[in-house]
Amino acid sequence: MNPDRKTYDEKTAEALLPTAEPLQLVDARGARVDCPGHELPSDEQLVALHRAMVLGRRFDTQASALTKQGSLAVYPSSRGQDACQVGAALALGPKDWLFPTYRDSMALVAHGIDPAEVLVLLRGDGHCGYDVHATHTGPQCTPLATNTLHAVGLAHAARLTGDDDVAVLVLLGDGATSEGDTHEALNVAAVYRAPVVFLVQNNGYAISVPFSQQSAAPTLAHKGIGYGMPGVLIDGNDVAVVHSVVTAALDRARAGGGPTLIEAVTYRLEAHTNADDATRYRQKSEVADWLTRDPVERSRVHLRAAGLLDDAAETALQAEGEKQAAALRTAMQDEAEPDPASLFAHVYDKPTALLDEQAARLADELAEQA
Amino acid sequence: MNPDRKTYDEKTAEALLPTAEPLQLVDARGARVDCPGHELPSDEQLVALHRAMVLGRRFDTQASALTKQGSLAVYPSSRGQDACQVGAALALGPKDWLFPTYRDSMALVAHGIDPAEVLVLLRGDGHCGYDVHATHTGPQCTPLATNTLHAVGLAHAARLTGDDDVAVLVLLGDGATSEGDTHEALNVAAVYRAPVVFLVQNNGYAISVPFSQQSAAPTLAHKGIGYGMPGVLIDGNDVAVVHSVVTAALDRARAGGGPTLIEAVTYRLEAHTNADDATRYRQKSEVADWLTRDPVERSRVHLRAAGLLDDAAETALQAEGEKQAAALRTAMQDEAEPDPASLFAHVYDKPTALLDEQAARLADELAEQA
Amino acid sequence: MTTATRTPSMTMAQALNTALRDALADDPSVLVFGEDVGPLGGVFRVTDGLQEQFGDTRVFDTPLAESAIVGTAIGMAMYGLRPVVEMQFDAFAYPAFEQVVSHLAKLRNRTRGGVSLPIVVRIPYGGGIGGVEHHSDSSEAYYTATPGLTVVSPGTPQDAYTLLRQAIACPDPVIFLEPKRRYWGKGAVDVADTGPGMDRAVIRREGASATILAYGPMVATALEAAELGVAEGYDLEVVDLRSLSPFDDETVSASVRKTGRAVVVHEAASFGGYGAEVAARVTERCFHHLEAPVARVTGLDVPYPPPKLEEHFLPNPERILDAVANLQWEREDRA
Amino acid sequence: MTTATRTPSMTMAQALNTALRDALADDPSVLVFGEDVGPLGGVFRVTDGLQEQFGDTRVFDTPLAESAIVGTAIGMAMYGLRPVVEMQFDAFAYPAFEQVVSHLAKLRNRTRGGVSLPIVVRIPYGGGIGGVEHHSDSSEAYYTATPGLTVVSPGTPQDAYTLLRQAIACPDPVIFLEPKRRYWGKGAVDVADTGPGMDRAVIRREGASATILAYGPMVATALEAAELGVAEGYDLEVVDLRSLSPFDDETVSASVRKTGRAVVVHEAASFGGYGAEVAARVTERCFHHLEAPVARVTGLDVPYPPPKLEEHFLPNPERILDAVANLQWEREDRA
Ligand SMILES: Cc1ncc(C[n+]2csc(CCOP(=O)(O)OP(=O)(O)O)c2C)c(N)n1
Ligand SMILES: Cc1ncc(C[n+]2csc(CCOP(=O)(O)OP(=O)(O)O)c2C)c(N)n1
Ligand SMILES: [Mg+2]
Ligand SMILES: [Mg+2]
Repeated sequence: MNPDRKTYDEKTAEALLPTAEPLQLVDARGARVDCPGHELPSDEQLVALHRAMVLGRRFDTQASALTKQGSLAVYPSSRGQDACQVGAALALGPKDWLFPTYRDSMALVAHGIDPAEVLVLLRGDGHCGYDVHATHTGPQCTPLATNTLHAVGLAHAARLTGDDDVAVLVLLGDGATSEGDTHEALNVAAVYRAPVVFLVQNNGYAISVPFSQQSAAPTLAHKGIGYGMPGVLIDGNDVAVVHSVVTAALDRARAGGGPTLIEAVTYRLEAHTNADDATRYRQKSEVADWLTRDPVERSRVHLRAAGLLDDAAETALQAEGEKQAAALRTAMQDEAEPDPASLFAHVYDKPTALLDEQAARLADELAEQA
Repeated sequence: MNPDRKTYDEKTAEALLPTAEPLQLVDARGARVDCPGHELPSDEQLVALHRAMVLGRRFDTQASALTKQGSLAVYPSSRGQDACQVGAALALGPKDWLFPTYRDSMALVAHGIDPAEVLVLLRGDGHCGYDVHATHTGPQCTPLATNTLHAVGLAHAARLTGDDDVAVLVLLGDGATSEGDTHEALNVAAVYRAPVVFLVQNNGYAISVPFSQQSAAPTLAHKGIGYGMPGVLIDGNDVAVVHSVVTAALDRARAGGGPTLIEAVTYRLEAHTNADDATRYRQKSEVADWLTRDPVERSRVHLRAAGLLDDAAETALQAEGEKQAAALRTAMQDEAEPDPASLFAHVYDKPTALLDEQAARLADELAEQA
Repeated sequence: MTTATRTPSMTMAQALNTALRDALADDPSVLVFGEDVGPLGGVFRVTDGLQEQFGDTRVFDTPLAESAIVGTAIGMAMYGLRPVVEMQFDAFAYPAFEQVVSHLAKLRNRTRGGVSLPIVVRIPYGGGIGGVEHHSDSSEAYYTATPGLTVVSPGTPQDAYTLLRQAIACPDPVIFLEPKRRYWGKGAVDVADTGPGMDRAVIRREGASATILAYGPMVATALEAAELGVAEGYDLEVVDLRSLSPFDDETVSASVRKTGRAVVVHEAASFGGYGAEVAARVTERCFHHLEAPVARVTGLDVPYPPPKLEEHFLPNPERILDAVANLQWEREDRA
Repeated sequence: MTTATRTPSMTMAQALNTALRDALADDPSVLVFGEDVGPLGGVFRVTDGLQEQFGDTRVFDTPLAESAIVGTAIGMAMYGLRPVVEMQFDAFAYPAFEQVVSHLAKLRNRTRGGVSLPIVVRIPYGGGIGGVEHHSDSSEAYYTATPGLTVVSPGTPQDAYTLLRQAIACPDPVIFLEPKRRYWGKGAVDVADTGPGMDRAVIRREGASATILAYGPMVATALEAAELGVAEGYDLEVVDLRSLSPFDDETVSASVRKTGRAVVVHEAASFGGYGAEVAARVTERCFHHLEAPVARVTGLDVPYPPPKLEEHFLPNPERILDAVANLQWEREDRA
């Protein structure tokens, strides 16, 4: 009736709505389930996904242990979200970019970033341990939801530049969806048809605040239609479906199909960080319940049943994990302190007179102390 | 599958979606149309709505004329949005609150605020000309979307206080829906089940930016489901449906049913403000097209056909409009300048020493100049 | 001061918690809300036990949206309530900046006194706790540069209690900056001690050589410097500003006129920092009493560094004493 | 300077438009976007005709979301583009504050130099145009207090051109503050004149009695005061700061040491305003050359008033000359 508004097709609009139940390819007992329109990753991919989860889990356990020993300033574990982290990271194409949060250490490791570099932020050595351009990975983002806009901007830039082999994946939590930036990012992405995929890991909590106090929506995936993009609801503990759906969304983005919002239903098995006391706000029984849906175990059962994993392979995998953990422990023993002069190095392209003054003063101070 | 997420009922969720076509009770030719679930306002209400539109339109024309003559600093006309402004304002109950924007002068006049007080902001005499508490009306809001949060807060406060006879109506434009604050307001309102109604007047433009560059959503009303609140799409040039739907939403809010998002499809017939040049970004033919859907004329035709309006009543109404316009012109001739001392009066509850100093200095300056 | 109300040893976090508890008990219009302030009791436990005691309509968790927290507080205050809201960390108050600057600070003025906003925005600020990036900003200059805001920061547990009660009672919006590194510092708290006005500075240590002007996290550091300074022959006066805006010119100017020398200390970067205002106004008022320009001892002019470098960033007693030593004691004319 | 490139009379808005046009023409990675910058050409017509000339992939309207404008610019710069974004008015940049402070200012530092953000954020600022509330804020102090940002403001059409070209070429993010009341002021613009560095102040008028320090909208006001001051017997030097951060101490200190007196002028409120930094650092560097404390002539410490009161709020030549007259010319010791 308004000649100026885009008339919309009801069918097309309805297609943007999520399914009633989260999509699954492998159920909690490790059994293959039917999921029309979504393909099970290849055997090779399934094995690779499993391997990355086992290594990711081992990395996460090691990082938690290092934190208890005082080696890290803080560590937000992603245990329980292994399938999201790994399924998403392994879906990235060679030119794609990833915009993670503080929670996504496992995804970064699965993405091929050196575990020690991943931990630079959390160890307190620097703000970002890896090379953003070389890894095509934004810094681990702490101000919630702000990374969504960076992702959209980069995706739009790629499109404007004519690089149709680039898509962008941004990770965020259920809590972050409440921030204004998430909304602005979703809206702008849809208007620009930017090649970006939003993967919300709904782990049930924003620190202590349960999802029921975060949103009254049927699901977060129901937000998609309000931006004119598909909203997809998936089982975030099924690495097969995470990988399959994220891959399809990235493909679609690269092909010019625009952005996708994916909500992966999962659970944070550990406290928010080592500094948090989760007993204040959730029942042990709830955690126990989710342990029965452990994503790594699910994948293991599925692969064993499918004949893609045997005792030897499992042993080898475990050994690989141990080796990696040992390497990480060694790396973390490096007591080298960051150079105080580095404080002034990258505030501006060239230090200002003011910074030169302060650098000289600090150098004098340190010389006196020495 | 997640025991901790609110399981949702598909049917209930679907009910949150808007209709495919904007709801109408009276079509563009003034004919009554069927609209299941929505009642035509009573004859008395229809006459009152029409009267308020005629007066509102006359007020708007007068304000535009005063601006041309230099009496107002700036005036954003709401011509064309008369049905939204009036239908919404007259839906308010005695204890309800209204949170308007700079665009909503007609709504304020219809709400019973003295036209001269409505224009204080735009004349440059003060920031807000009316008594917020006495009128239950927030100041005309310029920072887009920020008023949505005030509305939600006030609504929630009423609920916490146990005042179940209070609902809140907040007005915003299509452009404002892109701001983060709108999102945060919708989300928080739904989580708190705050008694608030969001009425988006989608007038096709945010200054020069057409709706197609503002959102890729099928309609803005499709955003409702993503927050867990009903999204209702209505014909914003049909005062009957605006009044009926807003009234129902406010009733629902007061009854504890939670918030509603309403998108009213309408059109801004004038430029953004007197300072804007709309020929830079839209065709005259588009405006001409919308003139055929004039909300005041539609109501007139409908009332005449229904026997609720005759020549005498029309003449009387016009005379009332002229009288009101003349009174406004007289009020605007008041050349009294605001008192410079008032600059310092309400920065804090009690002026600080710094402000006292500055006030004394200014008084000295003015005394010297006198 | 009665011994009955005196609790000899309370951390600053406990003092704040007690202030909130007492305010909630005394005035049914007081509300406490923010992220994780409910069952968790806040990430610093400042709201510990409050929801349990007062119920979840008076103390509640919000969705994760800071602009919404401040924006809804404004609407609630318009309805007659007195919200006390928490921003989880300094840098996470920035999403609320528009609501703070364009509404919270201005609404009384914009409505010619019609609407008052008795809202307290609590912000744990500053560094020194080994927090990763965005968890250690000293953001006071953004607020003190905004007319309409009242900005206070306690330096002791007693002031944490007293100032927070006064801030909650205040008819104007108050930005309440909590020095997070001092949350665990203990001190005597007398809940009956109403202290000087919320807008007054106090002299924490009397001295004759020079005046150290500090607030929030740096009060303890300044006092430490003063103690160390004794051995170096300085008798330093330490003024705790308490109220950053408005500024207590009377107390500060009197001290600086007495000593003739001043150092202002804060964790924030120097350029455009709050210390510039302090230096400028002290100089305006005490110019002919000053033996040397007012010195500034501040954080470095860089983004807050990672934990392992923060000791180099932050002011410390040694840097304060260095600045004191440079206050032209020989009166050579060297500019 | 060739006459070929000299356009005798251009408004500041036209000079900015020309700078954008030339930058777009010279460098394909430059993009211009924001609200209403496309077909409308911006509410001040600074982007007039640019979309027509360069197409809507290089010059485009965004949805109405300032945080998104800055946030996406950051992502675009990470991909190698050079966004020049417009905030429609000063107060409407506040929604982007978190992106500006936590990312724009810090990302180079946070990535140890790995990511540079050559982004220009254009902000029309200040008053004097009869704008209704939220359209006249002088918000510079928020940016100058943030390490990592470069903040400049032109006072003349020539500088509007030169500084904007330099800002676009700069590898660091630049907050580019456009004095909206001067958009229609005309002046000669030589597009080949590369001027001094973007970080340098310039002396707009030489004088011996006192130094007036101004920037952006107040440069013209200061020059007017200097002309009027002649009749009162003052020979005033006017320094146009141009770069608010970093600060050109060399030029400013040399001037103040020469004249022995200084007045800093800005539209923003005095308390915590940028003038405090100027006064503080000038005093630190020129203490023994100063005959009087550095004076500040500023907007009042109130929210920006409605149009009919703004003349009382804003600094004007008379207030500047009053401040000059109070610079203790008799050298009485009165503090
Ligand atoms: C803007 C902002 N506000 C507050 C915080 C403090 N904070 C850190 S993590 C967190 C909860 C985030 O929840 P969610 O988005 O669900 O992610 P999760 O931690 O569950 O992975 C909060 C409130 C922050 N980092 N940024
Ligand atoms: C936060 C903010 N950004 C930008 C502006 C400048 N501005 C004023 S009105 C307007 C367009 C608003 O469009 P819409 O919300 O559709 O309302 P309409 O004017 O059509 O009623 C813009 C961009 C503003 N007032 N506030
Ligand atoms: Mg979460
Ligand atoms: Mg509009």
